Amino acid sequence: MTAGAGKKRTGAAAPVTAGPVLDIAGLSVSVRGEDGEREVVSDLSLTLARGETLCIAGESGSGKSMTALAIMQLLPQPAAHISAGRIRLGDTDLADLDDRQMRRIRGDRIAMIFQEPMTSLNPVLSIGRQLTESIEAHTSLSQSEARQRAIEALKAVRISEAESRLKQFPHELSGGMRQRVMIAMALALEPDVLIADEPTTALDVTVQGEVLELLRDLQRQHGTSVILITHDMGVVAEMADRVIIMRHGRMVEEGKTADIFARPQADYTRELLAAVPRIGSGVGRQKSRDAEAATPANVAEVRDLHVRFDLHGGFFGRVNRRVHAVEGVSFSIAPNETLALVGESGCGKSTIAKALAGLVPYSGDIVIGGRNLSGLGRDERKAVRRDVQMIFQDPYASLDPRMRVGDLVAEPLLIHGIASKDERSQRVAALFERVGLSADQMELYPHEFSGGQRQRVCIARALALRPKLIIADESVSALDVSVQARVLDLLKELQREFGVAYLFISHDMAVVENISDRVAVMYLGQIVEMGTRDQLFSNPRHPYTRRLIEAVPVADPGKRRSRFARLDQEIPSSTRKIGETPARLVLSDVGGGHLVAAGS
Amino acid sequence: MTSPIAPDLTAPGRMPVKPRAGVWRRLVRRRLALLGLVIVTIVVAGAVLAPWLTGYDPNEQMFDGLTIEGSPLPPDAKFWLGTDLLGRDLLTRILYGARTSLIIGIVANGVALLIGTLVGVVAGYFRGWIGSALMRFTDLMMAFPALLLAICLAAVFEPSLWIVAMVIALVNWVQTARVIYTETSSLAEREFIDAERTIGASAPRILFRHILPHLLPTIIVWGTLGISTTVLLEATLSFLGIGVQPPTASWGNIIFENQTYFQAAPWLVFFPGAAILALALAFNLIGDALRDILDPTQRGRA
Amino acid sequence: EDAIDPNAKQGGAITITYKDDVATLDPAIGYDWQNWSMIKSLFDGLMDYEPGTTNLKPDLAESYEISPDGKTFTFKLRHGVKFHNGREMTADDVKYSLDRVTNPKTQSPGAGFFGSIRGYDDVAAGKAESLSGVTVVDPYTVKFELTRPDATFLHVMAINFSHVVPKEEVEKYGADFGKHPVGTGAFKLAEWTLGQRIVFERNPDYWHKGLPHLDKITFEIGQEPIVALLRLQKGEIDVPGDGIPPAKFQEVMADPEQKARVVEGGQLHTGYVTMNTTMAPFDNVKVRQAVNMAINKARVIQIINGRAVPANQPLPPSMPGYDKEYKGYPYDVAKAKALLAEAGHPDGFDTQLFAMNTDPNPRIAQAIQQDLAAIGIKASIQSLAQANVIAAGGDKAGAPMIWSGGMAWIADFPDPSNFYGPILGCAGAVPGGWNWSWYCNKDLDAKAAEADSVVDPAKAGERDKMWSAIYDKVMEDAPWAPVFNEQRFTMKSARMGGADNLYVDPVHIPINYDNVYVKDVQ
Amino acid sequence: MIAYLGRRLIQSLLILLGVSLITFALLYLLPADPVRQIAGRSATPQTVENIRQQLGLDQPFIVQYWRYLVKLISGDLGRSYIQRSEVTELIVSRLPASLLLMVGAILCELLLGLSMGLIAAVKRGTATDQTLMVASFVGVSAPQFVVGLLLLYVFAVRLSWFPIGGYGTWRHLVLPSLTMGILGAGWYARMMRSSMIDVLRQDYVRTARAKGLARGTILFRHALPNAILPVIAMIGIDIGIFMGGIVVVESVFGWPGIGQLAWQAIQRVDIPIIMGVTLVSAFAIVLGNLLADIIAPFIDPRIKLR
Ligand SMILES: Nc1ncnc2c1ncn2[C@@H]1O[C@H](COP(=O)(O)OP(=O)(O)OP(=O)(O)O)[C@@H](O)[C@H]1O
Ligand SMILES: Nc1ncnc2c1ncn2[C@@H]1O[C@H](COP(=O)(O)OP(=O)(O)OP(=O)(O)O)[C@@H](O)[C@H]1O
Ligand SMILES: [Mg+2]
Ligand SMILES: [Mg+2]
Ligand code: NI
Repeated sequence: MTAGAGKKRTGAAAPVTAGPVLDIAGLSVSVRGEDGEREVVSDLSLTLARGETLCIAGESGSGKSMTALAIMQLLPQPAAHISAGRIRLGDTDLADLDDRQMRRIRGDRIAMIFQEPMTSLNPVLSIGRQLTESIEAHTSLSQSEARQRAIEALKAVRISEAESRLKQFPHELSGGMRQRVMIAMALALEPDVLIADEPTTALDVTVQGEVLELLRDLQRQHGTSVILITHDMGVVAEMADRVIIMRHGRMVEEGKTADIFARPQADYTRELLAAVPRIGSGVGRQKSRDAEAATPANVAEVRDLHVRFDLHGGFFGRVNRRVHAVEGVSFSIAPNETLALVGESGCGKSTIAKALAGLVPYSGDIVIGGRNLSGLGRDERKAVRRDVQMIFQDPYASLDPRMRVGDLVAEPLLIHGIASKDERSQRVAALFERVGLSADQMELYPHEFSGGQRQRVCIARALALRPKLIIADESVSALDVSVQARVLDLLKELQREFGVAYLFISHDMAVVENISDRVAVMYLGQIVEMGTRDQLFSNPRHPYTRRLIEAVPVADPGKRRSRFARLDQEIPSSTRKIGETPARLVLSDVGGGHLVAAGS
Repeated sequence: MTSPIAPDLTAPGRMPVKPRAGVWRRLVRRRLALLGLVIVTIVVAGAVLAPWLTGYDPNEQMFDGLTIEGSPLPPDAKFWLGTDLLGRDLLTRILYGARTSLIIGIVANGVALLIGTLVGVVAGYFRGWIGSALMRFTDLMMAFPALLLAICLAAVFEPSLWIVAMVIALVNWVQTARVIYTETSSLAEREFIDAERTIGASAPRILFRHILPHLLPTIIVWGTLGISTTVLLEATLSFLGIGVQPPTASWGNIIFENQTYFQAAPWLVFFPGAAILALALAFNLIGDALRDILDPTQRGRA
Repeated sequence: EDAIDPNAKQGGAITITYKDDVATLDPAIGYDWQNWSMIKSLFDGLMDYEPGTTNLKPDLAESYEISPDGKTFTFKLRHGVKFHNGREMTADDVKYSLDRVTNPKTQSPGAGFFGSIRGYDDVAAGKAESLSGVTVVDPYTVKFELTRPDATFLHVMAINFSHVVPKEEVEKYGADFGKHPVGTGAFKLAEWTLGQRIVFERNPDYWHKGLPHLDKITFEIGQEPIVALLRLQKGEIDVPGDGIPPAKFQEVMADPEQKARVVEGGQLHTGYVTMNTTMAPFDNVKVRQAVNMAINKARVIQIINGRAVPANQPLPPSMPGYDKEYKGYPYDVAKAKALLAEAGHPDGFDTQLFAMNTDPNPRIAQAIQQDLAAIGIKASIQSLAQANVIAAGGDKAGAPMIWSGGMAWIADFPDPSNFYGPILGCAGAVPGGWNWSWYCNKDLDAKAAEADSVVDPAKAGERDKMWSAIYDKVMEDAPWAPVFNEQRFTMKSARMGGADNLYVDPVHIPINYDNVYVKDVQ
Repeated sequence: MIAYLGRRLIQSLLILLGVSLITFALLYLLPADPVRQIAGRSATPQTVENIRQQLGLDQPFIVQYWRYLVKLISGDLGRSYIQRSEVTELIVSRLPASLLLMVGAILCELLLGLSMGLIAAVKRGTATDQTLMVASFVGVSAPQFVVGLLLLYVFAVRLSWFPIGGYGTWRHLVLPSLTMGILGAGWYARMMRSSMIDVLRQDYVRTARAKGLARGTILFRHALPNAILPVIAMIGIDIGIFMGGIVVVESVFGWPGIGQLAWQAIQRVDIPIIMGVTLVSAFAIVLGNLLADIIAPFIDPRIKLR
C-alpha cells in the first residue's frame, strides 16, 4: 500500500514536531456488568515520547491490558467502553477517527501484541497466512516479498525452520512459539508505537532475551516507541526508560526507571520490588531433599518417554515429517518434591506435561503412584489420574468460557463427590482467597478477568482436588510479582502440609531456583542436564544450562546488559524427516546424582 | 485422595450474596423476546380455546360458504378470513389446525432436535467406533428415502397425529445430528475440554455441561427453523396418507390443499402461511434472546 | 374413408404439454392417459372410429365379414399401406402383432382383451408361440376364429393393443421398441428426448390421403398443468394435455375470450362410490340404497365448479346402452334415514371412505362424508396414494367404501360391456381385482355373456337394450353410488382449427391429432 | 488420509447396500402391488399372474433381492415396470438436469444465505438484521410450490425475463434455482448469522483488527472460515433436503430431472426406478457427507479425520 509507505515518511518527520507520539489524558474505561458500570481504568494520563520505552507494571487486574486495548480502540464489546479522556496519536485524536481511518493506523502505526497467544491466533489459518497478510495490508510488497519478510520476521524471533513453519497451524506450535509468532507479526511492520502486553511471559529466558534485544533494535533503527506491559521487574529494569505502576485502575507511581528502582515512592511499588524473586535468594530456603527422594514410592516416574507428532504434507496428506517433541525422557518425582523443567520454548516441556495428564498419545512408561498407566483400564486410569492435576499454559483457552469461574473451580470437587453444596462453595471461596481473588468474583465468567486473574482461577482449580502431583505449566509467569510470590508461597505451603509434588515448568530461572528441589534442563526433546537445584545453579555443567542462567534479566537497572549475545548459529529444530531419529544423548552422573549429557 | 481438606484452606471465604437473575426474568425484560412470548401465547390460547373463539364448526361445509360456481369466499364480515374450497370458515380451521401444528412444530420437532443433538454430540466427541458407527448410521438414515418410509408406515399403521410426529422425529433428527457432529468434533479439540479431562470429568459431564452449552446457538437455530419445515412436512405426510386425514385441519394441510389456488384465492395460502411464519418467528425471537442471555460474553449488551 | 374437412389447412406445427412422463409408445404396452392417443397416431389397427365419434369404421382393414355364428371374423386389408420404414404392411404383420401382444413375455396389460381368440389360452400359458385362431389367408386377408361369439371383437380390433407392428423393427429394438416405435400411423416419431420432449412429424406416405394436416407435433413433458395454462395464455403452446386445472377453471370461464377457446364434451367416465357388499353393514342392500339417496350430487358438482353432470347409473350418457329412462335414486335424506333404520342402523354406524389423494378427490370425499354424516353414517376418510387405494380395493377386507375419482373408469372402448366385466362382474371380485364392491351376481354374468354374443351389427340396438337392463339390475342391488359423469373441457390456442368434436374426441384424448389443423399457415 | 478415504469408501458402500436392502424390503412389504399397476384395470387374473411370473415377483424376497444385487453389481439397474426402459438410461438422461439444478440451487443458497447471514451478523440488532431474519424465515416457511409459481408468474409471465419453465439455457436455470435456493438460503442465513456472531467476538478477530486489516479481509478470511464449519456440514444434508424439494420445483418448472421420475415411480410402484433413484440419491448424499467430513479438517485443522 502506497498510503502506508507515504505515512511512514510522515512518521519519520514526527520528531520535528517534538511532541509526544502518544498522549493520553484522563482516560477512564468502564465495563458494564450485571450490576451496573464499573471503572477498570480511572483517570489515567501518560505520554510516550518518540523512541521511548514505557513500561506499565502493576497488579494483575489493575487495568493494564484495558489501557492498551483502549489505545487500539479494541475494547471488548459490548461490555467495555471509554468513559472519559482522550488519546492522541501525534496530531490525531483517535476518538475522532472512524473505523476506516482507525484501521489504517492499527498495525501500521500502532501494533499490539496480545497477552493470550493461543486464542489470539486464528486457529484455522496457517501462521504464514496470518503473518503475510498484515504485511500485505500495509505495504506494497508482492506476495513473495511479503513471504520473505514473514520468514525473516520468524527468524528474528528465533523460530526454527521458519519456512516450513509458515504452513503450520497455531495448535501445532508450542505456547512460546505462538507468542513469538504474535511478536513477529507486530514487528514485521515496524510500527511507530508498539504495545506489547506481556510479550515474553511465555518465553524462555534465552528467547526472551533475544526478543527484548529485537525490540531494542527496532527502537534504535526506526525510533519506535514501545509500551511494554510486564510484571517481570527484571524486564522492566532491562528495558524501560520510564515506568508506570498501576493498581486498581489507577496510576500509583510514575518515573524514570532508575528512580523507581532506587527510590520507590508508593508503598505498593516498594511491595512489588520486594517481592521480585532473585537468583540466589532461594539458596538455603530449604534443605535439599536428596535423602528423602531416595524413598522408593515415587509419585510419578517417567521412563523413556517418546512423543511424536506426524506432520502431513503433499497432495494426499501423507505423513512426510515428524516432530520429535519428546525423545526418550526419563525422570521421577518423589512426594513432597518439586521438579522443575526448564528449557527453550518448543523443546517439549508442555508435551511432557500433556503426556502425564493423558492428553497426548505417547510411548514409554508413565508410572503414577506405583501404577503403570499403560497397563490400566479406563476407569482405573481415571482414578489414578485424579492424583495428577494440571495448570495449563494458556489460562483463557483452558477455561470453559460459558461457565462461571466459581463453578469451574467447584467442578473437580463436584465430580469427585467431595463436600456438600454449601461446603463446596465455601471451599471455593477459600481457594479464591488463597490465590488472591475475592469471593464475589466467583460469579464472573472467564472473559471478565485479566490474564493474571484467569491464571489464578486455574491454579485454584488445580488445587481444589489436592492432588499428589500438580503439573504447573508456566503457571506463575503471567502473575505480577506480588501475586506470584503469594502463589509460590501457597504452593510451598501445600507441599509442606500434604506432600504434594510438583512438576514445575517455567522459563523463569529465578522462580525455578526459588521453588524447585531438582531441576531438569531440556533441549530439543531431551534432557541435557538434571540435578538438584544447588548442583544446577551453583555448578551448571552443560553449556545450555549456563546460557539459561546467564540470560536471566536482573531487576536492577544498574546492571543492565548492554547487549545480549545473539546466537548466530542455525536455530535447532526437533522436526525430522520420516525415518530420521535424533541422536540419543547419554546422561552420565558427574556426582551426587547430577546427570549431564555426555559429549558436552 | 483420602486426606480431608485441611482447615487452613477452608478459612471461611466471603460468600457471594448477589443472586443470579433468573433467565425468565431476563427474558421478559427484552422487548422482542416478549413479543415472541406473546405470539406463542396467542397461538396456544387460540388452539386451546378454539371452540369458544369461533361460532363455526371447523369441518362444516356451509352452503353460503361457496359461490354458485363453487368458488370460495374472500374475507368478509361473516367469514373473517374467508372460506375454503369446501365452504368452511378458514379462521375456524386455522384455530383448530393450530392444535395439530403445535404438536408437530414443537413436540415432533423437539424430539428430532433432541435425538439429533444426542447423536451428534456423542458421535462428535467419541473417537473410535462409537462415533464412527453413529455417524454412518446417520448417513444411512439420511441417504434413505424418508418419503418411502412414510408411505410404508402409512400402510402399516392407522394414520394418526402421533404416527406423523414419530415419523417426523425419525426423519428430521438426521440433519441436526450432522451439524452438531461437525461442531462437536471441533469443540472436542479445544483446550478447555482437555482441562476438563484432567480434572477427571466424565464423558457425559463434558458432553452435557461443557460442550452442549456451546452448541446452544446452533441448536436454537435448528430448533426454530425446524418449526416451519416440520409443520409443512406434516402436510406432505398427510397427503401420503400418514397423519391427520381430512377433514381434520392443520396449517400445513390448509396450505397444501389450496396451494394451486393461490392466485384464485390467495387468502387460503396467505393466512395459514402467516400463522406458520408467526409461530416460527416468535420462537426465533425467544431463541435469539435466550442465546444472548445464556451467553456470558454478551453480558452488558444494552 | 371419412371426409376431409374442406377448410383444413396443410402444414404447421403445434405444441402440447403433459405433466407425466410418456412411458412407452409400444402399442402392446402403452396404457396411459398420455400415450394412448399418441400411439393411435403412430400406429393403426384393423378398425378405428370416425373422428370425434364412437362409430366404428374399418381402418387398415378395407372391409370385414362376420360369420353368422359370430365366431369367425375375416378382414380384407388395404393395399399399399406402408410402415414408417417403407415396407408394406401385410396380413403376416397383423398375425405377428396379435401373437406378440398375447405372448406373456411381452407383459402386455391388454392381453386379456384377446381371450376370445382361439388358442389364446395356450399362448397365455406359454404353451404356444402363436394364436391358432389367427390365420393369414393371403397377404391381404386375415381370419380370426373365436371360441365364443364376441360382440366387442370389432372394438378390440380398434384398441391400441391390436395395432399392427412390423416384426423386423420389434426384433431390432427388442424391449426398447417402445422408444423406437415404427407403425403405419399418420405421424412418425422424429425425436424423443427422455423426460423433455417428443416430436412427431407427418408421415408423408400415410395411406389416408390428405391426412394428417399438421407437419409436426411437439409434446413437452413434465409441465405442471397450471404452468401449462399460463403458457397457453401467453401463446406458447396450443393444447394443455392435462386440461384446465381446477384452480384456473373459474378464471378461464370468466373471460369470454378464453372461454371461447374451451370445448366442452362428454366423456366415457363415471365417478362413483363403491360399497363392499361382502362387508357389514354394506352387505345389506338397504344400507347401500340409503347411501345412494344420501349423496347430494349437485353439491359435489358445485365443488368441482360444475365440471360434471350427475350420474344415476354406471354407464355415462355418451355410451351406447345408457338408459335415458332410468331415474336412479333421488337425493332424499329422510328416505335414506328410514332405509337405514329399516336395515337396523337407526343411529348410523362408523365406516371408512377411501379416496385418492389428488385434488379434487379428497374434497369430494369430504363432501360425501358430510352427506353421509347427515344420515348418521360416520365415515372417516383415508386419503391415500392411488396404488394404496387400489390395493385396499383389491382386498376383500380392505375398504368398506371407495370414492373412485382419479382412478375411475374411463372406457377402453365405447361399448357398454366395458363397464361391467372387471368392475362389476364376478371375474373382478377376486383378490387384487378391480371389482371393489365385491359384487358378484351370477345371473347378471350370464346375461352379460348373452348380450356379448349378439354379434350382428344390425342387432346392436337390441344388444344395447340388454345391457341397459343389466345395469338397471345392478342399480337395484346398488353396489355403487354413481355420483357424476365428468365433462371434458379442452382448451386450445386461437390458431387451432377443426370441428369441436375433434377436441373432445371420446377415443382420442385429449384431441384427435390426425384431424386437427392450424389456421395460421398459408 | 488414503487409509481414511479407503475406509470411508468401504463404509459408504456398506451404507448403500443397507439402503438398497431396506428400500427393497419396504417396497416388498408395500401393500400396493406393482403387477396391478402394470397390468392396469382391464387385465384378467391370468394376465396378472403371467406378468408376475415374468418379472420374478412371485419369488421369495431373498431371491428377488439377491437377483437384484447380482445385476446391480454388473451395473444393471433393471428395466422399469411401467416405462419398460432401462432404468440406467432413464436416470442418466435425467441426472444432468438434476445435477445442474442442484449446483444452481446450492450456489443460490450459498450466495443468498451466506451474504444474508453475514450482513445480519455484522449489523446485529439493527433493523437490517431484523429484516433479513424475517426474510429468511419467510423463505423457510413458504411452500415451494407457491414460491415457484409466484416467481414464474412475476418474472416469466409478467416481465418475460425468463422462459416459463423448460430446460436448456442458463436462463431456464435461474428461476428453479432461485426457488430451491430461497428455502436453503433461509437456513444458511440463520446458521451463518449465529456462528458468525460467535466468531466475531473471538480474540483472533481482535488480533486481525489490531493488524489493521480491511473489514472484508477480517470478515472473509478470518471470521468466515471459522464460522462456516457448521455450514459445511450442510453440504451433505443439503443434498438430502434437495432430493425432497426437487419434486415440486421440477414439476413447477418442467425441469426434466430425476425428481419427477421418482415421484411418478413412487405413485405407480415402479420398483426398479424407485430403487435406482434411491441408490443414486443415496450415493449423492453419502458422497456429500463424505465431502463435508473431508473438507472440515481443511477448514478447521484442529479436527482430525478418523
Ligand atoms: N499437535 C501438534 N502437532 C504438531 N506438532 C506439535 C503439536 N503439538 C506440539 N507440537 C510441536 O512439539 C514441539 C514441542 O512443543 P511443546 O508445546 O511441548 O513445547 P514447550 O516446551 O512447551 O514450549 P513453550 O515453552 O514454548 O510452551 C514443538 O516443536 C511444537 O511445534
Ligand atoms: N470483558 C470484560 N468484562 C468485564 N470485566 C472485565 C473484562 N475484561 C477485563 N475485565 C476486568 O477489568 C479489570 C482490568 O483488567 P485488565 O485485563 O486490564 O488487567 P491487567 O492489568 O491486564 O491484568 P493482568 O496482568 O492480569 O493481565 C479486571 O478487574 C478484569 O476483571
Ligand atoms: Mg492483562
Ligand atoms: Mg509449553
Ligand atoms: Ni497502498
